[in-house]
Amino acid sequence: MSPSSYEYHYLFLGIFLLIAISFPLLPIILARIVAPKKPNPIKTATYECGVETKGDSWVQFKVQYYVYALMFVIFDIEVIFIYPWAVAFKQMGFFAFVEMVVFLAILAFGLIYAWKKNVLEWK
Amino acid sequence: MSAAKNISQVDEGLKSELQKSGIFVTTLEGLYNWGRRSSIWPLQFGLACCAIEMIATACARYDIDRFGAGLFRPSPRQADLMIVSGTVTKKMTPQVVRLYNQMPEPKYVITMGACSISGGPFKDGYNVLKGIDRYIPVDVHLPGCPPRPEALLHGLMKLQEKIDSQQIEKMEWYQKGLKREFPVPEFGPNGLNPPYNPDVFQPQQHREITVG
Amino acid sequence: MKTPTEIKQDIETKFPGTQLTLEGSSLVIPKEQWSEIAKFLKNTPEYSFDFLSSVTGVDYKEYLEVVYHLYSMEKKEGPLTIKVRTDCEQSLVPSVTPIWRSAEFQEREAYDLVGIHFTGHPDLRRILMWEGFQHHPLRKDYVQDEQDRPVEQF
Amino acid sequence: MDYTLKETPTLETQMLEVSLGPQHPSTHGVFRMDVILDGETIVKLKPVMGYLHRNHEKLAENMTSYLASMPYTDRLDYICSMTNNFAYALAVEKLANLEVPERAQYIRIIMAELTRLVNHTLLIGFLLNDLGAFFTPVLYAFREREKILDLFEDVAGSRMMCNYFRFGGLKIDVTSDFIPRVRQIINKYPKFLDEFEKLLSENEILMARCQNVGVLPKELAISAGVTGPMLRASGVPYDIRKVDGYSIYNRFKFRVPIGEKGDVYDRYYMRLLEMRESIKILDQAIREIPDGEYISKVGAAGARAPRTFKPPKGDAYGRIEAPKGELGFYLVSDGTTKPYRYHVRSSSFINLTILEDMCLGHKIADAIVILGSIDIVLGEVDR
Repeated sequence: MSPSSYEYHYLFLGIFLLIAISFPLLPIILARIVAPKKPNPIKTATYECGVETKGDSWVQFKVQYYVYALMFVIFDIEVIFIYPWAVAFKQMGFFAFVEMVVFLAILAFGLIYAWKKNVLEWK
Repeated sequence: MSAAKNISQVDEGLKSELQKSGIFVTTLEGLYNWGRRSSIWPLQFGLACCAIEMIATACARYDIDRFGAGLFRPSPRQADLMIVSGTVTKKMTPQVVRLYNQMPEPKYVITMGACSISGGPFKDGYNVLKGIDRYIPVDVHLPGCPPRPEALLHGLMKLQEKIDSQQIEKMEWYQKGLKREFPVPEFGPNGLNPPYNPDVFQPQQHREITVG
Repeated sequence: MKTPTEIKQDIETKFPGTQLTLEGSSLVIPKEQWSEIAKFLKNTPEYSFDFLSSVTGVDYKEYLEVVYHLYSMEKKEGPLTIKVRTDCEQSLVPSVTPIWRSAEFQEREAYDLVGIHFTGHPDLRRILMWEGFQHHPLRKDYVQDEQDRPVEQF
Repeated sequence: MDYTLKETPTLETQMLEVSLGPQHPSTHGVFRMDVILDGETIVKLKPVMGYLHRNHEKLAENMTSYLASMPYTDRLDYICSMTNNFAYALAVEKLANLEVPERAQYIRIIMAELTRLVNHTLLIGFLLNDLGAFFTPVLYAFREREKILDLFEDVAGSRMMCNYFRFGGLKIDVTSDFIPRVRQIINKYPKFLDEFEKLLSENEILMARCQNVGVLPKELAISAGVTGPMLRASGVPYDIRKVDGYSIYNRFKFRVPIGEKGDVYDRYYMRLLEMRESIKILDQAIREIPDGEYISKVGAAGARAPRTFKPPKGDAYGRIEAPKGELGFYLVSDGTTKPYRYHVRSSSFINLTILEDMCLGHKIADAIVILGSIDIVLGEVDR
């Protein structure tokens, strides 16, 4: 696999991915091996400011939480699409710019619709 | 427990030689204890007047951050040092013991101020617990009412010395069968029952002093 | 501000048949008429005692006493001390929380520490001690738990 | 068959019961609120206290003398120990009608106003801490507090627990360089206040989070016995320094700031304005302080031999304008050296009665800010 061959570039990406994944996983695995484990019923009880928990936490919470999270996910994905475009913005010329503006307009329309249905207000 | 010097098999002369050429030699224990000693995260847990002095220690003038202990964690899950700063009343004791139980294993307790050591000036009160060491093991007793911020820093240094001298094999939380659970007392009609935790606290026997 | 003696005459003319006694500068009111007199003191524009500063329960061994300190915020007038007495066993005193909201916590504390039951209080529970505590610690005859008692100086 | 899209019934949601318990970063000590939440808005809020009930009143009755419970008053409101001593000394002086010499009166006023500066600065620091500016404003506040605590330490021997007042005067006279140092602090304090105000008062987040939050109407404030900056923020001009004119407050010219709406922003701004008024009082007090006795002859006898100090039979109620509100001591003496009944009317305890009324309908995050604006200290709440 000569340095200029096609796969070589992906090798770099592979190593980078490997390190990225090992950063979170390594401490977790290390902690699971090395950390002392002395569970007891009081320790594993849920912590609520020092007192026993009253009432159960599996309640029907308001639907607004769910809708708010949904709105966030939509616009988070939108940002992910903008990143690669922003990186190669210079080389791609005017056409890619117009295409991105159309993409943003469609999503902006969705935001206006949500705004009018006042999903964003928190009653 | 006397703070034994950090016994490492490498002799000092060789160590200082290598250090000159930039090579640092230490035992795994030395590294392990140095890591834990320099990053103790105290539990954000102020009871009374000593809490204000603890915050003053965390502030700019006395700066507990120089010892790595500046990050006060509100939740016991991420704390490894509980500074009991203030009067522990009988109504608060179950909460304190439950918080201590909920802290992950290498955990230490500093009883800051005379109140948490032995009830302090409020000892004769009907609602005051005569010292938190009746229910949980305490590592450093820090007298004073309130102890000055420098005294709290001194207490923290004493705790760091204690951590330095711990051997990995002999630490309690690594022993196999050891039960590290401290039962939470309940509220009785008169006070707390049980009045103290037998395997942590032995009341002094009132010896009759015969004169002459 | 009118002196306590004038207030005493004024109340006696307003509520015939009540025996008020004057102790020093404080007014002792029988507990039966206490809530009407309290409303009277608060609402008449001439007194307008709209600020109840402090409620204290005191145990005088033969009887229990509740001491009220009343001020007028509009007229910025000084304290009128009112004492209401009740026996030790039943210890019932009409509550003034509907009249002055500031009495809500203080009456609960007086109930908790001295054991005076306030009839008509929205939720009379213990405020400082835990629910299961069986005694009223500020009573003179309260004996502390064995391990709590101060060590006898020899 | 026509198909009508009915208004879908709002999904049936249950209430979540949460306890903002004794160990919580923003309850200013061990104070617990049992909150019932519908989503984020508060439906019911029950304060639970007593976690720091240290039996101050029972201990005072078993103490050997009146003076013996003076150091205990430091631990009542442990941020402003000088004003606690002031209130207790005033109550006993009213009980035993002792005279206090001129110089002692001036030094008492200076100490009380310095404590007010400390308390209000700390309050703004902790209020911003509750608002989310974690610990930066507290660092500024504690930097100023350290300077004033150095003064207390020189004069009274201890930073926080001063135990400096005696019945009829003070324990000891101030050091010679005390007055110049107080002048130094006063000259620099307005600059610090301007810096604080420039940072905070026009800050959009603070204004958005504090305005129209926890509004306290005037009538409810008066009927609930709320006193201090909270009461004046709701528009009631009631300051015990002006109403009672105790000690020698009538000699000083200072204004009492009044708020309009009584929301959290008014209460925050009230403390800033009160600090400027305290600086004015301190300024006048330093210029006019006379020489002379620091404790009256009768008081000195009592201070030196506290066990023989027997006030006459009877009862007395002395109150002062503590930084948090009206702090009163009700003492019943039966002629012996021990008080028969010793009751502390603490301002934080009574200011909490309307905590639920202010928090209903707000979000859970606003309840934390409202509690922060009430400025409670648990030593005084639970006594």
